[in-house]
Amino acid sequence: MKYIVAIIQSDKLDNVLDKLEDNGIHLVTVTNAVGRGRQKGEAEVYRGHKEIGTLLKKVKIEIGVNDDFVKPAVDAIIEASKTGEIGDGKIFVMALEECHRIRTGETGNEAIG
Amino acid sequence: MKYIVAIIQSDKLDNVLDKLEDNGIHLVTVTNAVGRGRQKGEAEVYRGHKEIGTLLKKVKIEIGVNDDFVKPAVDAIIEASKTGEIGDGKIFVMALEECHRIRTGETGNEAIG
Amino acid sequence: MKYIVAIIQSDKLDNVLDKLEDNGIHLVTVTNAVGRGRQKGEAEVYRGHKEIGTLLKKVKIEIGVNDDFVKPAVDAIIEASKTGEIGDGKIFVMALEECHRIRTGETGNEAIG
Amino acid sequence: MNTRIFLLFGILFLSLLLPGTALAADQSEGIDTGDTAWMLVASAFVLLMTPGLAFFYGGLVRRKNILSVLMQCFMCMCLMTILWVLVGYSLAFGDDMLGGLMGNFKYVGLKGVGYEARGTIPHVLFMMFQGMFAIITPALILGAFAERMKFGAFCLFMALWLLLVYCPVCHWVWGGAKGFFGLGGKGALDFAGGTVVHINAGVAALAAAFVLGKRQGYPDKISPPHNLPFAALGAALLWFGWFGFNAGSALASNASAANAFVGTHVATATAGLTWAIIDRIFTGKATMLGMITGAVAGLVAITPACGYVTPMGAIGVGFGASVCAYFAIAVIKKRIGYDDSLDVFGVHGVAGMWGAVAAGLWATSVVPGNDTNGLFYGNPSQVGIQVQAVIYTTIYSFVISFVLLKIIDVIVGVRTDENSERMGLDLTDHAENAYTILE
Amino acid sequence: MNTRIFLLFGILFLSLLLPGTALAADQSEGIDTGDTAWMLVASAFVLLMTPGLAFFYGGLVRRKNILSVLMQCFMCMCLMTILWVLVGYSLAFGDDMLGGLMGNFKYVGLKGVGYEARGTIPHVLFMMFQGMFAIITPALILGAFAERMKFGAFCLFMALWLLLVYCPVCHWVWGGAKGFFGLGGKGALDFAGGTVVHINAGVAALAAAFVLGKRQGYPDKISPPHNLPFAALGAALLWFGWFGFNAGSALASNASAANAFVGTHVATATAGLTWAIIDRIFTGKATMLGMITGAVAGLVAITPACGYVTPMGAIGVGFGASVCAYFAIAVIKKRIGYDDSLDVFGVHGVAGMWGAVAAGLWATSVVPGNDTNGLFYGNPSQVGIQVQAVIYTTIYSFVISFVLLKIIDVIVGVRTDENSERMGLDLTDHAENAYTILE
Amino acid sequence: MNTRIFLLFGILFLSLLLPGTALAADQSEGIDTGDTAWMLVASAFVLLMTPGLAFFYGGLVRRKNILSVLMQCFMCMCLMTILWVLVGYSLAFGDDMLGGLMGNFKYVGLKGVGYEARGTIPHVLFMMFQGMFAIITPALILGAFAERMKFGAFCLFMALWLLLVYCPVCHWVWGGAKGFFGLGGKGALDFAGGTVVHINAGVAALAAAFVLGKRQGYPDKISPPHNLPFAALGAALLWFGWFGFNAGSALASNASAANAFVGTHVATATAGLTWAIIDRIFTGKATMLGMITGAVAGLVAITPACGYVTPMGAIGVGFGASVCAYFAIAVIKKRIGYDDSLDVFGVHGVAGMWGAVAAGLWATSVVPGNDTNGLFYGNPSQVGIQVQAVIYTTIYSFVISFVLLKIIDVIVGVRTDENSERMGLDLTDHAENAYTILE
Ligand SMILES: Nc1ncnc2c1ncn2[C@@H]1O[C@H](COP(=O)(O)OP(=O)(O)O)[C@@H](O)[C@H]1O
Ligand SMILES: Nc1ncnc2c1ncn2[C@@H]1O[C@H](COP(=O)(O)OP(=O)(O)O)[C@@H](O)[C@H]1O
Ligand SMILES: Nc1ncnc2c1ncn2[C@@H]1O[C@H](COP(=O)(O)OP(=O)(O)O)[C@@H](O)[C@H]1O
Repeated sequence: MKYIVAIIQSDKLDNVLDKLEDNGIHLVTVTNAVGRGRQKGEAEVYRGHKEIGTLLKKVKIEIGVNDDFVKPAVDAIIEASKTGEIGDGKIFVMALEECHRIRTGETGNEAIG
Repeated sequence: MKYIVAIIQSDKLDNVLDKLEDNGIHLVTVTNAVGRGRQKGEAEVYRGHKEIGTLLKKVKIEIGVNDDFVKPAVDAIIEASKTGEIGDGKIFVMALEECHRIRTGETGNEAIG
Repeated sequence: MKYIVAIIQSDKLDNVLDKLEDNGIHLVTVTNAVGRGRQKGEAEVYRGHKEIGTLLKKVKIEIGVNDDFVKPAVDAIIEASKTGEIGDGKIFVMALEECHRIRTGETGNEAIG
Repeated sequence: MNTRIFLLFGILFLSLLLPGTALAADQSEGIDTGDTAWMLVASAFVLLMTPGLAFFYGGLVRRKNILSVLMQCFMCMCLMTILWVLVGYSLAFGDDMLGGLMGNFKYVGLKGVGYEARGTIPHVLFMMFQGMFAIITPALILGAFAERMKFGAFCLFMALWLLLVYCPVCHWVWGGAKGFFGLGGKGALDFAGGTVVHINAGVAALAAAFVLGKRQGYPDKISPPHNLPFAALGAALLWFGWFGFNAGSALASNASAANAFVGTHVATATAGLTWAIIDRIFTGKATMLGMITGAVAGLVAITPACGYVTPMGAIGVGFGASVCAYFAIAVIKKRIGYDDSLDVFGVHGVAGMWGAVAAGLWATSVVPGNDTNGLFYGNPSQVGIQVQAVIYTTIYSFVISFVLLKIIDVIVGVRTDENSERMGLDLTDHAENAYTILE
Repeated sequence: MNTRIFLLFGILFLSLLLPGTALAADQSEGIDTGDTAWMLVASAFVLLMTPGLAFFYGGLVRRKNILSVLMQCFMCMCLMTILWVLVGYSLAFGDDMLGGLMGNFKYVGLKGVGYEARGTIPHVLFMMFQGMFAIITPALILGAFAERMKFGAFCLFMALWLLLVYCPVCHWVWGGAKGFFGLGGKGALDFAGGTVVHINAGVAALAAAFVLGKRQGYPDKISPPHNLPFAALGAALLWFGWFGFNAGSALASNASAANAFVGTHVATATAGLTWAIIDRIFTGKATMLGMITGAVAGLVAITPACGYVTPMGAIGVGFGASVCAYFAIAVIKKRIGYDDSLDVFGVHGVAGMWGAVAAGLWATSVVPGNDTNGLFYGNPSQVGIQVQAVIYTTIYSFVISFVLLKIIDVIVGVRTDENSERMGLDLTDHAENAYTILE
Repeated sequence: MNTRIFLLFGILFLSLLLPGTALAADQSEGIDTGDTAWMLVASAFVLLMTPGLAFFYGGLVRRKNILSVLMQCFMCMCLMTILWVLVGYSLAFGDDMLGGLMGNFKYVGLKGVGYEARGTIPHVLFMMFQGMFAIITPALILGAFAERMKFGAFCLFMALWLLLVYCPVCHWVWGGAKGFFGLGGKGALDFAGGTVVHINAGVAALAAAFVLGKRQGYPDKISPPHNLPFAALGAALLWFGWFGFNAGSALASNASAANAFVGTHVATATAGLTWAIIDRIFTGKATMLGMITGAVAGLVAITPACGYVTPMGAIGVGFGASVCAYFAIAVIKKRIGYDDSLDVFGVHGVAGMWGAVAAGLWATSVVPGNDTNGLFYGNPSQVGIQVQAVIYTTIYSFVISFVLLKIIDVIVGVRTDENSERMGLDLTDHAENAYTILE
C-alpha cells in the first residue's frame, strides 16, 4: 500500500477529483495549503506598499491506495492538474504499512479501497 | 517509530483526544480536512438549486509514536470515533525514520514522546 | 529521498522559511494546524467561564528533499524556530519513494528540487 | 407544522383580495413632521436590532450553527410582522377583553388603524413602531435554545408565544388594560419595555432552557464562540438601534426623548465598563465578550427606566446591571446547571428585573414627561409597585412559555435528533453551510 | 480606459478653481425642519444600501472574488456621485431635451441647485437623495457579471449606463418628461423606483449576462457562497436602508411616508416568509439564503407600489414577489441557461415587473397623497398603464445596455482573461487578498 | 492602573446615591421637533462611527489582534462617555478657566445641563452629540499603536488624553474660549472638527508611533490585512455615520445641514476615486483598500470645511485629501520610517491639515449660515488664520501626547512584552480568540 500526497493548483481540484474517479479512485482527503515554489506570486499592494507574496494558495490531496493504484492515481492527477505553467505542484509517494477502516475495523488492502 | 495519520468525523475529536490520553498518548497535531468517501453528503440548496456536496468536513490527526504505542493509538482512535455509520474514516500508519524535538534537539525515541 | 514534516510555533514561520532558503531549500508547503503537547495553553475566559485550551495554534511545514538535504533542512528548522520554551514542536522524517513534478512529468531526484 | 403555517397563510392571502377590508381615509391633522421623522427613524432603528441580535448570537455559537441562528432571527422579522399586522396589534392595543388579559379584535387586519394622528404621529406608524418590538422580543428568547431546537417547532412556538405571552403582557403595561392585569394603570413604570420585552423574554428563555435540556457535551465540550468579531458587530448594531427603542418610546422628538437617549447611552457605557472591571478582578483580564455583554445588560436595564431617571441616575442603573448579570451568569447558572446557551436569562431576565426595580429607585419628576418619583426621591412605595410588576410578568411568562413548549414537544418535538445536533443545524435544518472550507 | 477617466477628472478639477460657477445664495423659506430631518436621514439610509448590497453580493461569490465585488460597489459610490452632481442630475431632472428623452443641461455642475425649498426641503438635498438612487441602481447590475468582468470595462460601462440609461428613464418617470416618453405624465405609478431602478437594472443585468457569457465551470463546478453570514448582513442593511428609499420617496415626513414605511416592511416580511415556505415545499427545507432572497424580492416589488397600496395590499405584493422571483430563478433561468451570477434579473427584474403591475392592482386612493385606484379598487385601466411602463423600460434598458456592452467589448474587452478568472479578480484586478490564510 | 480606574469608579458611583446632584427641571420652550429629531439621529450616527472604526482598523491587523482593536474601541465608547458626562463636557464647554486653556467646572456631573433649549434642541442632547465626538476622537489614535500597546496603559492614556488634550482644543475652537487660545474667536473655520478631531488625533498618533516604536518584524515581516471585508464594512459605517458628524454639526435640520451633507458625500466620493486613480498610476491596479482609505481621507478633509464650501468646492477638497494622504503614507512614512500601524497620521493628520487649509480656500458666503469667504472668493487672509489654527493644534497635541505617553511609560510601561506581541494581544491581554480554527 502507498500513501500519496499531491500539492496542486487549487482551482484544478474539481478536475482532479473527477479524473481520479474515472481511474477508479474514489476515496481522498483534501486540505488547504500554501506553498513556496518557483512560481512568482502576484504583487499585492496595500496603501501603495507593494509586496510579492511568496506563499501561494494550493490544495493538498492525500490518498491511501493499493500498490496497483499508484500509477492510475499519479496519472490522473498529472493529467487533470497540469497547466504547464510554473506552480503546478508535486506528487509524493510513501510506503504505507497499515490501514484501518474505523467503521468496520477492517485492515490492510480491504480497508483501503 | 511510526507516523499515524487518522481521518475522523470532526465532532468525534474531543472523544478521540480523551481516549488517546487514557492510552498514554498525549502529543498530537490536528488539522481541518475535507474528504470524499462512501458517505453521501447532505443535500445543500441554494436558491432552489440542489447540490450534493461530495467533500465532507473531517478532521485529520497526526501522531508520531514509538512502535509499541501504535496499537494503543489505533485502538483508542477506533474506539472513540466509531459511530458505525459510513463516513467514520481511516487510519494510516507509516514508518518514521527520524524524529527531532526542536526545543532540546533530542532525537529518536526520546524525542517522540 | 525523504519527506520532512515539521510542526513549529506559528510566529516562527518567517524565520524558518528564510533559514531554509539560506540552506538551499526553497520548495516547501505549509498548512495551519493545532497541536496538543506539553505546552500549557493560555487561559481563555468567556463570560466568567475559564477554559484552558489544549489545542494550540501551530504551523505545519512539509518538505520533500533529496537525502543529502535532510540535515540542512532539519538544522535550519531547529535553528530558526527554537525559542527554548515548551511548545517548540517536532520534526518528523519519512522515507519518500517517488516524487513527480506535475508540470514536466519529471520524477525522482530531478523532480524534487 | 408546515401545513399549519400554510393554512394560515392561505387564508390570509385570500383576505387580501377583498379590498373592502381596507383602511378608511383620514386627515393628517395633528401630525407633527418632526415627531413623525423621529418615529420613522426610530422604527427603522428598532428593526435593525434584530439582525444586530442575530450577529451577537450568531458569533457566539459554533461554526455549524450560525445560519440557524440568523435564520431564526430573520424568521422572526417575517413571521412576527405578519402576525402583528393581522392580529397581534389588536390583541395588544385593542380594548380590554377577557377581563383585561389582552386586547380585543377591533384592530384585526389593521381595521381602523389609519393615517389619523395618534399623539402627534400617524396611527399606522405607531402600530409599526410597536410591531418592531414584537419582532425582537421573541427573537431574544432563541439564544436559550440555540444549537438544538427544531426549526418547525421554533416557528410554532414563536407564533404562539407572540400571541399568548407577548401581546397580553404588552396590553397590561402599554395597552391600557384595566383591573387586575393593568400594570400600567397601577402605576408600574416601564418606559420602553423592561417587563414587556426583557423580563418577559428572559424568563421565557429560562423555561425554554429547562424544557430543551442541555446540548450534547455541555458544559465542558462546547467549543468557544466561533466568531467574536461578529458578536461585536451585533452588539454595536444593538447599541445603535436601542436609541430608537428607548428614545423612540417617547413617541415624539422632545426633551423626554433626549433624556431617554442620553440615559441609554450613559447606562450602557457604565455597564460595559463595569463588566470589564469585574472581569479584571475575578479572572485577571478584561475581555471583549465581557464588555459587550455588559453593555447589552446595561441597555436592557435602562430600558424601563430611561424615561424617568436622569443621566446621573443612569450611571447607577448601568452599574447594577452588570453586577447582577455577571453574578447570574458566572455564579448562579453554574450552580443550577441549566444550559441557557447564550445567557438570555442572565442578560435579559436578570438585568431586566434589576432595571425595573432601579426605575423605582432613581425615577424623578425632574425628568420631563414624568411625574413619578422613586425611592431616592422620597417615594419608597414605587419600588413595591415595580417589584409587583416584575413578579406578575415573571410568573405569567414562565408558566405559559413552559406549558407551550411542553405541548409543542408532545405534538412535533422541540429538540432536534442527536445526529443533526452533531452535524449542526445549518446543514440539517437549512441545507446550507455558512462558510466554504476550500474556496 | 484609464486615460479617459483621467481626462474627465482633470477637466472637472480645473473647473472647480473657477469660483464663478458657484451656487446662488437664497432663502430657507418654505423649508420644514421635520421634513428636512427625515430626508437627511433617508439619504443616508439609501447610501448605506450600496455597502449592504456589496455584502449581500460579496458573501455569495467565491472567496477569491469578494473584494472585486466590494470594490465595484464602492466605485459606484464614488464615480456615480461625481457624475451625478456634474451632469447626471441635470439629465434626469432638467427640462425636456431631445423630445423628452432626457433632461437638458440647465443643472450642470449644480448650477441653479441651491438652498431654496423644493417642496419643503432644500433643493440641494433633493438632488442628493436622488443621487443616492443613481449610485445603487447601477450597482445592482454588477451581480450579473460578478467574478468575470474587467474592472476598467466595468467603470466605463457604469459611467455610460448612468448617463444613457438611468438618467433618461428617471427623467421619463420622475423628471417631468412630456410627450412619448412621459411615463409619469401618462399616469404610470412608480413611487420609489420599480421601473427606474429595479426593472431598469434587472433587465440590464440580463443583457450583461448574455454579453459576458458563463463563468468557467458554470453551472456545476461553481462552489457555493463562501460566506453566507455576510450575505445576511447585507440583506439586513438593505432592509434597513430601504426604509429611506421607499418612505423617503414621499419627500416629506408625513402620513404618506408612514404608509410607505409600513407597506415596505410588511411586503418584505411576507416575501421572506413566502420564499421559506416555497423552499420547504420544493426542496424540503427552509434556507436562510432563500429567506433573505425572498425578502429582497419583496423590497423590490413593493418599491413602486408603497405609496399607493395599504399595508394589507402590501401582503399581496410581497407574496407575489417571491413566487415570481422563485419561479424565474429556479425554473426559467435553468431552462434558458444564462449565467446571471447572483440572480439580478430574477430578483430585481422579475420582482420589479411584478411590483409595477401589482401597483396597478392594489393602488387605492385611501392612501394619503394618492388619487389613483387600481384594478381591485375599480380601475382596470391602470394595469394597462403599468404594463406599458414596464415594456418601455424593459426594451429601452435591454437594448441600450446590450449595445453599450458590445461596444465596450470591442474597444477594451469586457471579460477578464481565463487565467485571471481562475486566480480570482481580487488578486489579478486589485492586487489584494480578502483574507489571510495563516495569520 | 487597575486600582486607579477603580477608585475613580467608586467615587463616581457613590456620588449617584446623592439625588441632590440632579438636574433642575425646566421648560421645553424653544425646542424644535424637526431639529431635535435630526440631532437625535445624528448623535446615534456618530456613535456608530466608533464600531465602524473598530472594523476598519480591526480588519487591517493580524488575526491575533483583532479583538484587542475592537476592545479598545468599545472601551472608548464606555470610558469616554463616563468621563465626558462627569467632567469632560464641563472642561470643553464651561466658561474660560486658566486663561481660556479649558473650560471650568460649572457643568461637572451635568450640573446645569438640563432640558432647556440650547439653540433649538435640548441642552442635554447638545451635550450628548458633543460626547459622541469625545468617543471617536481618542479612538482614532489607537490605530497608531495597534498590536503592541498594553491595555492598562491604553486606558490610562486615553482618559488623560481626553481631559488634557481633547477638551482643551475643543474649548478653544467650539467652547467659546477667548484670548490667546480662542481659535474660534479668531475666526478659524472648523465646522465639524478638522482641528479638534482629526489633526488632534492624527498628531497624537504620530507621537504615539514614536514613543511606542516599531512592531516586531516591521516593515517586512508584517503579514497583510487579515480580513479586508471587515475593513470595507467599517469604512461603510464610517461614511454613513459621518453624515451625522458633519451635517449634525449644523445643530439643526436646515439648509446648512443639507449643504454639509452634500459636501461630505461629494468630497468622499472624489477622494475615493482619486486614490483609486493614483493607485492605478503608481502601482498598476486600483485597490479596494486604497479606495476606502481615500474615502476616509476625504471624509476627514471635508469635516472642517463642509459648512463653508459648496458641493463643487467639496470636489476640490476631496481631491486634495487623497493626494496629500497618499503622499504622506506611501512616500513620507517610508522615508521617515516610523511605524504608524494603521496610518492614522497619514489619513487623519495630513488629510485633516489639508482640509483645514482647504476650508480657507473654498469657503464662500453663498453657503447658508456662513459669512466667511476663503482665498478663492477674495479673502486670502483666511488661509493664514487656518494655518495658524493647524499649527497651534499640532504643537499642543504633539507635545502633550508625547509627554503623557512618556510619563505613562515610566509608571506602568506602554508596550506589551515581546512574548505577548508574538502570541497576539487577543489572547494575552483579553484571554480570548477571535475565531476558532476547527469548529
Ligand atoms: N520539494 C517540495 N516539498 C514540498 N512542497 C513542494 C516541493 N516542491 C514543490 N512543492 C509545492 O508545490 C508548489 C508548486 O511548486 P513550484 O516550484 O512553484 O512549481 P512547479 O512544481 O511547477 O515547478 C509549491 O508552491 C509547493 O507548495
Ligand atoms: N483511501 C483513502 N485515502 C484518503 N482518505 C480516505 C481514504 N479512505 C477514506 N478516506 C477518508 O475517510 C473519510 C470517510 O470515508 P467513507 O468512505 O465516507 O467512510 P467509511 O470509511 O466509514 O467507509 C473520507 O471522507 C476520506 O476523507
Ligand atoms: N509525537 C507527536 N506527534 C504529533 N505531533 C506532535 C508530537 N509531539 C509534538 N507534537 C506537536 O508539537 C507541538 C509542541 O509540542 P510540546 O510538547 O508542546 O512542546 P515541546 O515539543 O517543546 O516539548 C504540539 O502542540 C504538537 O502539535
